[in-house]
Amino acid sequence: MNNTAATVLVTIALLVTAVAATGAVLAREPARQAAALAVSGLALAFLFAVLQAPDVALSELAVGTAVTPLLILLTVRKVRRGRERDR
Amino acid sequence: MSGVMGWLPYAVAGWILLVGLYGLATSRNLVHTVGCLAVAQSSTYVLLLAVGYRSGGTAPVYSDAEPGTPVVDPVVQALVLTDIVVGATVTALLLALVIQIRKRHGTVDPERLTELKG
Amino acid sequence: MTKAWRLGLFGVAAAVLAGWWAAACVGLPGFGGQVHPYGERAVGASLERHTANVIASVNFDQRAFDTLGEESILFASVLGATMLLRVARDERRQRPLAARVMPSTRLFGAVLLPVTLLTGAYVVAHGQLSPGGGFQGGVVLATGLHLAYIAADYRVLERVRPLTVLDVADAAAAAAFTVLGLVGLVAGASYLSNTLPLGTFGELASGGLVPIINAAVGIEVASGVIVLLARFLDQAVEVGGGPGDGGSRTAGKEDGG
Amino acid sequence: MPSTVDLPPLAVAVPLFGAVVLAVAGRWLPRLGCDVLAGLWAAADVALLAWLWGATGDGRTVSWVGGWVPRAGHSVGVVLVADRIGSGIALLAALMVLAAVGYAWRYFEEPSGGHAGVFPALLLLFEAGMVGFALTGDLFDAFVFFELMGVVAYALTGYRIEDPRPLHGALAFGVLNSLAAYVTLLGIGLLYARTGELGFAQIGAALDASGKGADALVVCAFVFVLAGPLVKAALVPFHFWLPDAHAVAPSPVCMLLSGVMVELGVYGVARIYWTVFAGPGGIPADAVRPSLLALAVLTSLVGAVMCWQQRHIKRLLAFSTVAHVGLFTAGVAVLEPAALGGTAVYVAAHAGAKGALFALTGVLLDRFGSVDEAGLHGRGRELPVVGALFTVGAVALAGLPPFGTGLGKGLAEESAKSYAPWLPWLFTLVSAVTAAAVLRVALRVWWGAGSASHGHAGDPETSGGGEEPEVRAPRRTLPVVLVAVPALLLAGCLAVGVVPGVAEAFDQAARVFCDRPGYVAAALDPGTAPPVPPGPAPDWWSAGAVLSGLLSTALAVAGAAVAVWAPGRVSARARAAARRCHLAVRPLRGLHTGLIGDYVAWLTVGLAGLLVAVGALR
Repeated sequence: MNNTAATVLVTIALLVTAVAATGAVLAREPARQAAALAVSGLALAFLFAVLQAPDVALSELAVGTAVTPLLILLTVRKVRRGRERDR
Repeated sequence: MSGVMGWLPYAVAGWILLVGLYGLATSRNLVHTVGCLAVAQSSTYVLLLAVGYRSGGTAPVYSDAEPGTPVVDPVVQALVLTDIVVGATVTALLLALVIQIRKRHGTVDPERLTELKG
Repeated sequence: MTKAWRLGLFGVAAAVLAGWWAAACVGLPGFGGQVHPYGERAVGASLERHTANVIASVNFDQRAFDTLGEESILFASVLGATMLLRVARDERRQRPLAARVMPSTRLFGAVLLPVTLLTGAYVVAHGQLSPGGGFQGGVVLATGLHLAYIAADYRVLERVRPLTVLDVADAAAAAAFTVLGLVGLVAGASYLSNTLPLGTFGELASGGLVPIINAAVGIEVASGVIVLLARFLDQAVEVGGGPGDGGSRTAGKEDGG
Repeated sequence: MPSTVDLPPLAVAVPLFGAVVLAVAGRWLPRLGCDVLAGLWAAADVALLAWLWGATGDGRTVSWVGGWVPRAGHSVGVVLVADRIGSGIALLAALMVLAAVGYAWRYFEEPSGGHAGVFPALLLLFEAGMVGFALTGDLFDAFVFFELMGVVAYALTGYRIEDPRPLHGALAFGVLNSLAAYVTLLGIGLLYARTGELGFAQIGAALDASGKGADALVVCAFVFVLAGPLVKAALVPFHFWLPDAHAVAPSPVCMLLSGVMVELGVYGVARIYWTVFAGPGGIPADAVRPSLLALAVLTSLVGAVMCWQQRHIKRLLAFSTVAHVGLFTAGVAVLEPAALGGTAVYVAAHAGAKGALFALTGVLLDRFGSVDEAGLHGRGRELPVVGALFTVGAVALAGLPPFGTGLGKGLAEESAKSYAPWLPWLFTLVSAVTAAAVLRVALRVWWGAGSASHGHAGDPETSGGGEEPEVRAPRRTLPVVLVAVPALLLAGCLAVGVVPGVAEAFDQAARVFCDRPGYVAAALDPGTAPPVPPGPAPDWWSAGAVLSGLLSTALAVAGAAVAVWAPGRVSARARAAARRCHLAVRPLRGLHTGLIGDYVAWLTVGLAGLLVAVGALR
């Protein structure tokens, strides 16, 4: 991979990461935020891969796109279940 | 690298931190608060990996590269790995607290938790 | 503090923070620089110890003490979450109903489950050679197992995941890390010293203590994450009957004074 | 037999291993077995750390984990550096954990949280985090142990899941502390980018060598790196989480949180400043001193005012911790070894007094299911011994000679005076106000003095009534340990003040702590650090210290007496004045909203303020 191509890839990855992180904050409904966080994790994993950090990319893929959103979704499910019973 | 690329990664890290802080300061749902904390944390990954990057370097794994090829800084990668684990566990613990708050307070809206003040 | 006040206060402070951050970044070496003194020392030390994946060497050998702390955080958080998500005195467990699963989904899960588990095991085992390692592989193993939930249902998942055993495995792996550190002391070197035979560069058993600690971390992460996910699933699926679930709120409790 | 250099990592590894053993064995062992095991383990770590303290002497024990000793001044490993201040605060943490294990033995009658091993296992993990943070000489390692301390503390705070308030407090605690830790990590990233190092000594040396002085990057890194310790130390405006968490955590946990964890934040600030930033490449002392001092003064005043206003006894004690941490920070902020030594004495003695007060409040909760000052009016009469100890704790908090708090306060004042002549007055005032509030509680609850009414309608406040009892057991006689542990803690507070030699040991320890070239040499070039020559011995219980201690105590007694008995007897004008004072502090109380969003906004404001202050003064 030559240097210009790397620069372009890194720039794109950085911008996508920034946008995805912003999206994850602005998604105020938790279930949608879980999805946005998964996207943001994906963007980060891509960025890390471009930055020659495959180990970190793999971790972020496992944690950022799978475990964290899953935990949030499970929490949302529990929270919602309570709310339905309240009615 | 020079020009925009010289500072863009650092600016992105700063932006992510500020966005995360904004989300935390204005959050109206505790689950969302914990999510925003995870976002704020990702700024540390970006900064550390950007600091350790070396133009033209490859991944610091010598199973397929010849010893002697320039590699990017492995130390920051190890730090970020540790950081990711820490972040995931903190998120899990805080979400467990949110679940219990929902049970005991009947809400996850921070404005409606009014028992600790003054 | 009203919302407008909070936002105004935050806005001003955030602007100051942004300004200082920008000023600080001007003083940073440009992105992609060639000077990484610690990094180069770490590469040298890793090759000296016959560990092909420098990151594994940093995590499990050079800065193993950080990782010891990190694995303790994971252990503490699993213990803490288990404690926080216990069934409270006023709650009860409900048996979840058997769910109907489409045959195609079931097939999908049945095929994917062994593949993920094998992938996870592979990633753990080759941690000191190629990207990946105990942590990444452990998470893949743990999430992979939960395909059983998607493919079949909760009750099947409960059968394939003996929580007590996993809880103990999590603790045993954490203990193994702590105790492996003592090997160095027994050998007359310092705590967490890598005093085992280093093996041949590039082979599965190379790196001395590194593959062993890596395996311990893999076991701890896999069992820890499974237990963690299980506690959350329990809450989402089984536990009910607390005040928040039952309708009456205990929040606005009367003043005692 | 391990040698002295192996002691620091062992002191971390031993409680970690103990936690694992308890987490597993607790499944099968009965309650008593778990508690005995936990007690033995905590005692073993106390022994290890006492050994380390003794063996370190007035030097430093440097331990390269994994044997990665530096070659030509560089290493790839993690270094632990124990001097007497570091091993001393680690020893204090271990002693407090031992006390908490002993206290919890009879406190939670019913094993909660799955099985009987979970709670002591978490306590041991907490201990490992605190000891690791106190001994480490590496910035990233400090971050890891900071987070370990944090994660365990959040879980312990929310231990009683049946009660809504601890959960809320634990979440605020968790979000604020972890956020601050991430800001610290950003600061570490900045320093790594500039210097390519992670060890305290290495970064410090590299900053000095870079010759760039205190440019924007160094200032930003300084403030960011300190964010974590500052939030842990609960300095205003980073303090909001503390009363929320400490007021609601189980009493044995409060003993640890207020007694030593918060003080570790101040320790972190001092350690990081002296090792990393005190050289020519760091931040000039003239920028650090006023900035930290301003934070310290603000913290102690806000803490004192808020402490006086509380009726929830544990929240009152929590705000008194805020006030005292302000004083400790003032002792550190003058950047004088003698003041630092005095502060170390003060911290050690304060841990005993504050731990005892929380433990005794736990007895109230155990007996009456309430910690509300007004609601408990006169009900303490059936517990005279507890009341007597509580009163002793209150005067110890004020610094009555010969308690160690008075000695430490006197030593710190003596030295701080040379920098700011008004500082002794701040020490006296703040310790008097907080002790007066505690004495007022003692008078009302145990002596039934004054009237039962309290407060003014419409104030934002947290009442202490309607708590979920921490213990669910049929009415039982008061277990002896619930009184013995606080009595021992108070005895410890007294011992710090009466055992000769303590003051000298801490004074010399502080000189070693502030000897930056010695620290760097010990870490990077072992064997070349010259020993620090002993300075003049400090004046043990000087006349000034005795007088100042007596003055704070007298003021505290007077304040409490006025608060309890005056309302019925004074003129309308005095009442109106009191009312005006009360209204004046109402907005301050209103800021403590319990909203995490507000707290995060204040954190941002605090960071921005520090950046501006340090940046302008450098």
